[in-house]
Amino acid sequence: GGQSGGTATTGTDGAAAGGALAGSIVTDGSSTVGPLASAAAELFMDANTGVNITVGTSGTGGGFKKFCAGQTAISNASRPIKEEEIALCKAAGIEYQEVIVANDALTVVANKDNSFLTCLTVEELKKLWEPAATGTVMTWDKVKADFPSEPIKLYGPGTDSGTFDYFTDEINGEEGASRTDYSASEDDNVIVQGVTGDKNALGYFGFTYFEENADKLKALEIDGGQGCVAPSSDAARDGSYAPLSRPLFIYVDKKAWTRPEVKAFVTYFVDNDAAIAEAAKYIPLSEEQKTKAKEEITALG
Amino acid sequence: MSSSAPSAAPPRQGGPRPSPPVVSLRSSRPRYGEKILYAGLVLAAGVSILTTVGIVLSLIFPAIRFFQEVSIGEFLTGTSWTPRFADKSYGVLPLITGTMWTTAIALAVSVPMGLGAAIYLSEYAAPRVRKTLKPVLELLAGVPSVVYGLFAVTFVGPVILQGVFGINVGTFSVLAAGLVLGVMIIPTVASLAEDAMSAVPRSLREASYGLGANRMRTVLRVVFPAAISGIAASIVLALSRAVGETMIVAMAAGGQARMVGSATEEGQTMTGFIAATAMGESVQGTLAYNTLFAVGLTLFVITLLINLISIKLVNKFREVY
Amino acid sequence: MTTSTVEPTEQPRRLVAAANGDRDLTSLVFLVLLWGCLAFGIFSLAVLLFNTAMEGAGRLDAQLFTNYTSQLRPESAGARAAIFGSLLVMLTTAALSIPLGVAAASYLEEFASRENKFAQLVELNVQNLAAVPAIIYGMLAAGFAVLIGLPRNTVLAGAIALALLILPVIIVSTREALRAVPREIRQGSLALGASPMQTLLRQTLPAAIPGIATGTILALSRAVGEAAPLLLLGGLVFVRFDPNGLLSGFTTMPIQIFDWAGRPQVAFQELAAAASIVLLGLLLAMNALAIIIRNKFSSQR
Amino acid sequence: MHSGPSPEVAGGAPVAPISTNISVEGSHERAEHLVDSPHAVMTCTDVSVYYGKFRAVNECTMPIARHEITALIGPSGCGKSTILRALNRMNDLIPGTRVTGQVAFHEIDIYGKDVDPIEVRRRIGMVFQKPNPFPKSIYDNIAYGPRVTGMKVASMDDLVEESLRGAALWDEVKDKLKQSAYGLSGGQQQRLCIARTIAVRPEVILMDEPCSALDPIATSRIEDLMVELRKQYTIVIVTHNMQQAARVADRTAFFTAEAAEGSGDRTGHLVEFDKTVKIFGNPADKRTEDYISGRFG
Amino acid sequence: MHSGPSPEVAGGAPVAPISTNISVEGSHERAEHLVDSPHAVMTCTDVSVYYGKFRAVNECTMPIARHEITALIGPSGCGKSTILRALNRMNDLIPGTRVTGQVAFHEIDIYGKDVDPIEVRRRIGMVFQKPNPFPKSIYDNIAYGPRVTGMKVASMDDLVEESLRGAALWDEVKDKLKQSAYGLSGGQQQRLCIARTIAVRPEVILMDEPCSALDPIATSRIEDLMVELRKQYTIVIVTHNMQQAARVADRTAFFTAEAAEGSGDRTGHLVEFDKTVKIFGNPADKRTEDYISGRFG
Ligand SMILES: Nc1ncnc2c1ncn2[C@@H]1O[C@H](COP(=O)(O)OP(=O)(O)OP(=O)(O)O)[C@@H](O)[C@H]1O
Ligand SMILES: Nc1ncnc2c1ncn2[C@@H]1O[C@H](COP(=O)(O)OP(=O)(O)OP(=O)(O)O)[C@@H](O)[C@H]1O
Ligand SMILES: [Mg+2]
Ligand SMILES: [Mg+2]
Repeated sequence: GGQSGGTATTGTDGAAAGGALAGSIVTDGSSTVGPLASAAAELFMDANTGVNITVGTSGTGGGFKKFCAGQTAISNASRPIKEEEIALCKAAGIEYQEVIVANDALTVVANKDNSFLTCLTVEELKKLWEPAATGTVMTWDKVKADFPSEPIKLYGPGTDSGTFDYFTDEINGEEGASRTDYSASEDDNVIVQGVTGDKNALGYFGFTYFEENADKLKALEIDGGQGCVAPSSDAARDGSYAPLSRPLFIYVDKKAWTRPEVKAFVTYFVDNDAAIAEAAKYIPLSEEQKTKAKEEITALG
Repeated sequence: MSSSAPSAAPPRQGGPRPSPPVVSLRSSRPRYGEKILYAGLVLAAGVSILTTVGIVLSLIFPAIRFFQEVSIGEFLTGTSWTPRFADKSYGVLPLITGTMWTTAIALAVSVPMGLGAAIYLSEYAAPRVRKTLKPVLELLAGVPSVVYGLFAVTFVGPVILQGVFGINVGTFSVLAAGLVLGVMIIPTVASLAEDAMSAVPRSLREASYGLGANRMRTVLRVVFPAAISGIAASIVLALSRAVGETMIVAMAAGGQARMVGSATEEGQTMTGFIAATAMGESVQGTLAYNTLFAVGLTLFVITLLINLISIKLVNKFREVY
Repeated sequence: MTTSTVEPTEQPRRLVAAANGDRDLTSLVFLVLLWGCLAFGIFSLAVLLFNTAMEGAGRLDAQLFTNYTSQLRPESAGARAAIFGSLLVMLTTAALSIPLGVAAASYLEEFASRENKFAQLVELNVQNLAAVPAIIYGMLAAGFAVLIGLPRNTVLAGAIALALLILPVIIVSTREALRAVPREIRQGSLALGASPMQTLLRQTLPAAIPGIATGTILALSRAVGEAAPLLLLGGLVFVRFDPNGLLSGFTTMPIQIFDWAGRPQVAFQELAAAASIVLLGLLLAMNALAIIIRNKFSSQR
Repeated sequence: MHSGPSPEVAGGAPVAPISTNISVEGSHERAEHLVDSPHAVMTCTDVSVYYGKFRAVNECTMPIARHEITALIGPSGCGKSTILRALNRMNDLIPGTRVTGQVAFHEIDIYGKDVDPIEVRRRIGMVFQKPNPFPKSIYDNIAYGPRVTGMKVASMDDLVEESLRGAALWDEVKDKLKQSAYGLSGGQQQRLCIARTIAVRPEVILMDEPCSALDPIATSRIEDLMVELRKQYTIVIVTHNMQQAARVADRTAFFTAEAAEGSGDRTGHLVEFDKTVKIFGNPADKRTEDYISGRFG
Repeated sequence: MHSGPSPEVAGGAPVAPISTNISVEGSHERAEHLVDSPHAVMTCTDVSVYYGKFRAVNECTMPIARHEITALIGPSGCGKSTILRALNRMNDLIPGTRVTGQVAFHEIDIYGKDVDPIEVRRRIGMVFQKPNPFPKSIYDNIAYGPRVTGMKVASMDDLVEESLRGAALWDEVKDKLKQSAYGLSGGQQQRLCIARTIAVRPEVILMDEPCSALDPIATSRIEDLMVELRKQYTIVIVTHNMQQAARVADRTAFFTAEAAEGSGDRTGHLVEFDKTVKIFGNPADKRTEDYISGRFG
């Protein structure tokens, strides 16, 4: 392939320093991590004009498939690698290292004009979203007795998204366990529109989307057992916004790591994590997470 | 009149002479270049066979793995499609009903509109009008389906259907997707049908006019039947495009597989499902991921069947030349 | 000789149409319906263009063409990589599909007899492939790329998918165009001692060029606007460099638009609309070129 | 009617060139009855026809007499087909064609404002130079005209048979009426087209070299038929075959085309119009005489 | 050469029917010199032609004599065009056509194994019934043949002029050689096609009713040309015009088609082949006599 082996020039070893680096880095994977990786790539390329970084969003699964076939240097993932994928990489002789890069907080949103929804417990969310709710929990009073008897209108991400997997796992206790009678969309903007347009609507998606549309929507507080907590950077980082916050990762091919531009990019990503996350409206790493990330880089050699 | 002397040895004139009596009628030139070219043509024709074989192979192996776990009966008759939910079921009918609705609506728009436009352009419009309008219409086919998808979600659904006609559709509906899909394939019908009608010789039209037929009858009874194979081909192409179109339905029809009962409902189509899954989080090689190939194979077989039926139809309708 | 059952028409005093004119009610209704059909298509196009233009006008600036996409600065981001990517992919697709399609059509129409089993098989395949959905070609190209070890998200892989996709369209329209060339022309050429190949190259194909051009340009414009097969080849890609070869990574206009349209920031929505206008402009230019070619050749008749 | 081969030929002795032997066989008998100013079904007055800027025919004035056969003769490219097509507005179908002057049908200008060209073509039928059957069955080719013009027909089968008999085609096709007309030979196809036109019973029938693809036997049948048809219809025929004109036509119009000054374009015009016996026997114009005697070119 | 209008016609008195007046004008002078067993450039031996299952022509045997004009005559559908096309393998192009028997060209079977049909057609040219110019300029129409056959030509311009003159078209088109051939009238187009065939100088020229779209003047020029061309070429012509056959042909083949028992299909066959003076003067077969005297049908 033209890009994975295309290191024509030798760059200075070490961190992002000047424009002497050249080559191209192919990354692919989760569409949740995509914008963050893109932001990192963009900032990095601003400083290193000789390096071309592409960011694909084939999904975490699709990303690993290519990663384990040796076609990408870095795979973006919104979940840790799974057994099947580990086996795949192993079979192909691809060695890799997981690096934590940011946090995401799933945000449950309601219409701005909704008066009764401010905080939901995990149990209430489960009542609302569990498979058994399909066709039975159709009005809000079924979720909580003092809610009005208004019809429920639900929006959620497509079943093939990492957000869906994560939400169902955390709320309903099993990945993919969800009621089926809601409007699903791959396009989170549609969820924004749907919830904006209906007073009794509720939806969930990544924190970034909420940040961009904070003026149109109301983010609900979640009670994970320690009282109602609103989604925020701090709450996500310190773990108090539980259970709906999760870490995001990149996976680095150890062979690619020997290329100076890859080494420089990954190092840059972790070193400037706060700036990158802020620019991309993600939740940056906490201190412990940052230490962990640095250790992971060291493990790469 | 000129009558020459009986010609035992005709007088020769200037200029190139006729060939001398032949000894052989073999090629005077080897024409190797032509033989190579010919081989090239045959190879090019063979590419289509290779393509079909390639498609079948790339779909069938993962699909077989899928059907080792899910029975074909369940797949074809099940009315619930939840491969990514915890409570998994693999009935493809919801995807098929979604596809049927968007396709039917699209054809209901594009076939009459496309044929009407084709007839107008080929039989009524002055040459200059045709020269202007035909490319304009063809532009409709060139508008990227992504743009149509945006248009369906942000304009046709909320503004036209809800706003103007007061139809109670949600953000997604097979109606909005189908309508826009129909608009997109109007030129597919119109352009090919127009070409087919324009190819009908003028002498046939003149014969009809000469018998006192008016334009409408000439069009409907001479030109249209004479062009029927091209017209049928245009409709088939439109049908297969409607069934196979991905972006519009992925963006506008909905992301949730369900049995679609009416035009105002949302529903996922087969193509919409494939696109979503291909970009999704499923681990490759798993059952959930192989649904992609099972649905792809189904889609392939369905379009194949449509096509076989249409070939039959064309043969039946075509008036023998 | 003839004793007619039908007497010749009465002495006409009037030549104004009775029930059979072009101006009788049925004919007029028919004509109005035809107008309506044409107007519907054109009106839809106008609405679509207007709607897109209204949304995208604000970003239809030079930066759209000169800048790369940006995760961090949507206000000044551009579609440069996508424009170059679309052009390169289109050229590659044309270079693959036009010679193949015209050659295959020529073989079927001019050389293969009806009894030829191979030709029958080819014909059946072409008919069926014309009906195969675009997205399946994406699955095919993905499989093919894996087979030959070609990274999937390369210009070449994308062009192969699109070329195979439009090949049947080109074959079918080329055959129609060849068939429309009068038999007398072939006979005239052959009777002068031209070989069938010379007849094809010097008479039949040139005479069919307007038809071939029409079909080919329709097919290519379809390829340029197509996103689905490319999505299967590598998803959305964040690309900030010009594609520099057949093995280069790339993105195209439709994919870029699809990506932007799904972003939360309003600036990206606007960008998507503006890029749509550019894409439409590209198609307009292609169509204009086609018309010029067609007119040039048809005036030689 | 016909004698055997001429003894002159049999002897192989030189005979006079064919062009001097034109006999006005059929017409001469009628010639005495032909009035000098007949009742004109149609009249052309100063008719010029343009293709775009090119004037193909210039200011032609002639009557088409009722129940007669009028022949248009002249060299290739002189505009015979053009003027013929102007008589039933078939020219309308060629974009850029323009007709000036007046073509009257029963004293109504067929290019007048209220006139429906369809009605014109229904009443003034046409047979073309190249056979142009529809891609339909033989039966449907014949039935097409009556059907589309809403003709009231007692029995379509009878009408089809009658029309085919009229065109001397019945015996050859009676067993394959349902087969495609495209399976017929060129000559058969042309006769089918004639039958098709006869079937709608127009008042005037225009024929553009209707026999140029027919063999002599079929030609002579068609000629007989024309003579028969003139009892009920008025016929205008374009022909290259002067013998044919002489045999069947009551009146003959001779056209020629001369290059206009300066340009290479040749504009056709009417040289002489008269009774056939006069044209072939005693033409008034030198060019006519030259043409029919074969001296002209 | 031509006398004025015949006094008989001028007087309007009845004259003998045209069909008895066939003069073998050109041929009679040559007739005496025609040998009985000429050098045959081509020979058909038991040639039958099938369209699929339908046998259009049955077992035809005849020679085509060198430097002579051979005419094929007969009623419509008798297979004249079919046999003509079999002479240079133009039939190859109609799917399902099959030829049995032997067509020899200089004693080589043109349907033989090693024979290249392209070479056959290069040496045996063809002019068709319907004019079929290429959608190119007049000049390029003529130059096409020499170019594709790789003919060595000193000056293409001269060849074009010479060929156009030969087809009596030069004066009409010399100022518009670069214009499209489609702008010509039907007659002009056909003459262009003849010029085009002449340009490649084949050994044999097959003509399928080449004059059926030409006016008498152009026809007579072409006839003159044919007579001129036979000095160098061998010509086979299909014609409906018996006068034409009589005027130009050295030998004439008369075909007819009779319905086979049981089926409605008519199979054409050769009735009589002889010197033209013999065929028109003293035919051996009753059917020939009936046909040329117009009694046959
Ligand atoms: N559609 C057309 N557009 C332009 N010019 C034309 C058209 N049809 C005919 N002409 C020209 O008009 C002139 C008269 O043509 P027309 O066909 O009427 O002649 P004609 O007497 O019927 O000849 P022919 O005997 O060859 O059929 C010719 O010079 C011809 O080139
Ligand atoms: N391509 C074909 N397929 C099937 N039958 C054909 C084909 N061409 C001709 N025929 C048939 O073969 C027979 C001979 O046709 P052909 O054209 O040779 O006759 P012809 O003598 O040239 O007639 P004409 O004088 O009308 O041109 C006719 O019955 C005709 O219907
Ligand atoms: Mg004419
Ligand atoms: Mg013939």
